[in-house]
Amino acid sequence: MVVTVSTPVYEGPLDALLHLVTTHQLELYDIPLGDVVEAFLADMRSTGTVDLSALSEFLVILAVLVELKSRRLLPGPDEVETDEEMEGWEARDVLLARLLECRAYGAAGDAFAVLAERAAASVPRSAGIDDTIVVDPPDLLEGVDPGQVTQAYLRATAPRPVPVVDLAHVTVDTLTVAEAVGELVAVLPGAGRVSFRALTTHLTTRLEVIVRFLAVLELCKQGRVTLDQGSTFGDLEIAWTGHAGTGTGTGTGTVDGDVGPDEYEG
Amino acid sequence: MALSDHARIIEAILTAAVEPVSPRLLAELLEIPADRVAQACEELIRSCEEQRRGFVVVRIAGGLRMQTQPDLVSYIERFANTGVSSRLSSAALETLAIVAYRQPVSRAQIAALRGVNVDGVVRLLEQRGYIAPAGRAAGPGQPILYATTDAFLERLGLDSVAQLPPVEDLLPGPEMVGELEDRLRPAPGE
Amino acid sequence: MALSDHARIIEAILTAAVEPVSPRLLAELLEIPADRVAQACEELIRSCEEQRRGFVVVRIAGGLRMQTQPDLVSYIERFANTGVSSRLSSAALETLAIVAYRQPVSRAQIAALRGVNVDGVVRLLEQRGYIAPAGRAAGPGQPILYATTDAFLERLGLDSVAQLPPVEDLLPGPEMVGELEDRLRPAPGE
Repeated sequence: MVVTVSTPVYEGPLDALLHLVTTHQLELYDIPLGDVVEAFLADMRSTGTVDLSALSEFLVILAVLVELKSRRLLPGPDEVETDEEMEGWEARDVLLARLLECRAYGAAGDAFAVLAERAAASVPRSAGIDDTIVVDPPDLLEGVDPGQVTQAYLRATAPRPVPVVDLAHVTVDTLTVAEAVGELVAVLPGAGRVSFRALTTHLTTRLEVIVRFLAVLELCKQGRVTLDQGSTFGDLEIAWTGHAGTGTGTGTGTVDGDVGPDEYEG
Repeated sequence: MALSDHARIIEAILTAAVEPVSPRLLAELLEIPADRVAQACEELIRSCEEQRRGFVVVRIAGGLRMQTQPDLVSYIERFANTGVSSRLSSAALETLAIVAYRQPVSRAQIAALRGVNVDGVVRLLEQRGYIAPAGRAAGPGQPILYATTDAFLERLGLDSVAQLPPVEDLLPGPEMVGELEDRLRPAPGE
Repeated sequence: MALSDHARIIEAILTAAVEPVSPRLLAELLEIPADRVAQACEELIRSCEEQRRGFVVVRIAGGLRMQTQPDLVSYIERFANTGVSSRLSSAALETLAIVAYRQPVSRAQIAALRGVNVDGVVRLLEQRGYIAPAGRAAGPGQPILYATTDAFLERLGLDSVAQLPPVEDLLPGPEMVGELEDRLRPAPGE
């Protein structure tokens, strides 16, 4: 879906709006961003559906527009300390570069879809060699062992992926904070006062430790444990208070995708 | 001279076909009467001759088939014998594995498992002597069932297919595979 | 105009082939040098176009293949009773794009670019045969590096990855990047 907007000075795809503004063909000053939002919401209401990818695209583009416009409207950065300011901009540069790169790969993905569709319009010849022709078969199975046949069978019979809603943006780690909370609720009441370090010595990956830490914070929020840290970087002491909290169901969030185990691969 | 619309559609169908295609089916697909089909086929056959194509269109087993020019048979033999490739493609190996583990099995069943048309690959495997027909299934259409051959066992250094590594524990339960198969099995009439 | 001897032999071989045939194998079978093969292939491709054949000869995954005319796809679909091959999700396509343009590339590198965990998508693409491990990176953990496969090229109808749309065309224009950058950076005198 293409996000389109309609305002007194501009009508068309939002994408193109961003392009026009950044190439000075349109003065951002003249565009009431409120109207853009209104138009988008009206458009969404009229179609009656929520397209998540369109929505996120809209958010990204609008965020850039707001950013650009606020820079046009606000006075210069004289009062801000330069160092601090530059730091912010460097981070922004990285973000910008990443945004541009993502868009390029997104565009590549679209191009691939078009290519694949075009290629699918042709069926390759597959009849093979005429039966009348004598084939003195070279051993096609040379170097193939029974194990490879088994692997091929498993590959062939693996459940075929069914087209589903794209959940790639959701981390599907098996280890959730909720599970860690459950684990701690089972361990802590009998443990008295324990240090976080002691609780996590048996864990091997950073991710597992992080999940336990989030679980401890969750329990603290629920008032079921108290936390105490003697000094900076000191050991975190955890004590079970036993107060019934709001239940373990609140901590069902998974760990954020940015700390997926893959990050530690290399 | 360029082909007429009907002749080129027939040529396209024959390019995609693995078995001879009956004129009746062609008439149905093109939505034209039988005599127009015959006419278009004539045109196609003549055009292949006149332009000295590398293939011929022949009437065989009540249908039409595209096959290589008989006078070029020596090249095709060399091609076949040097091997399309010296190893089986992964598609061919997967098909062979399905036959090995589920024999006797029909083409439709293999296609259901692999999710793609397997006619060409089955033909290749049969031609190379790794699989062979082993009876027909009961039920509509009585499709040919395939099994692996002694040559297959020999090449893998096995005494019998029972010696293939077991797969049961690695698989999603047989019910699931069966169910998938049933769901994908073409309705009677295929 | 009738086909030359070399062109018709190549056409015959492609009629019998089930996979793209490399020009090198053609040169070997015909016992002619590579440039004569290229010439004969050109002639064959042109002749199919000029005579509006029902098939086309294309260069794909490093070889030549005979396949049905794309504009006759509706007839082929009716004939083969096939649906459109299952579509890839946009997440899968984007990941595939990253592998295609940055190969060889590790999962962690893909994940860093996409900003999400890509294990599932990478597994799916590997299972479908569009990408495959192509060595390991130096450095800690020695992660597996992935590259695209011939199956990927065939699925996209490409001869080689060099035919992919150039990255420059996909990136927002340099003026735009520059502008956006200037705008976001605090100007000295602003």
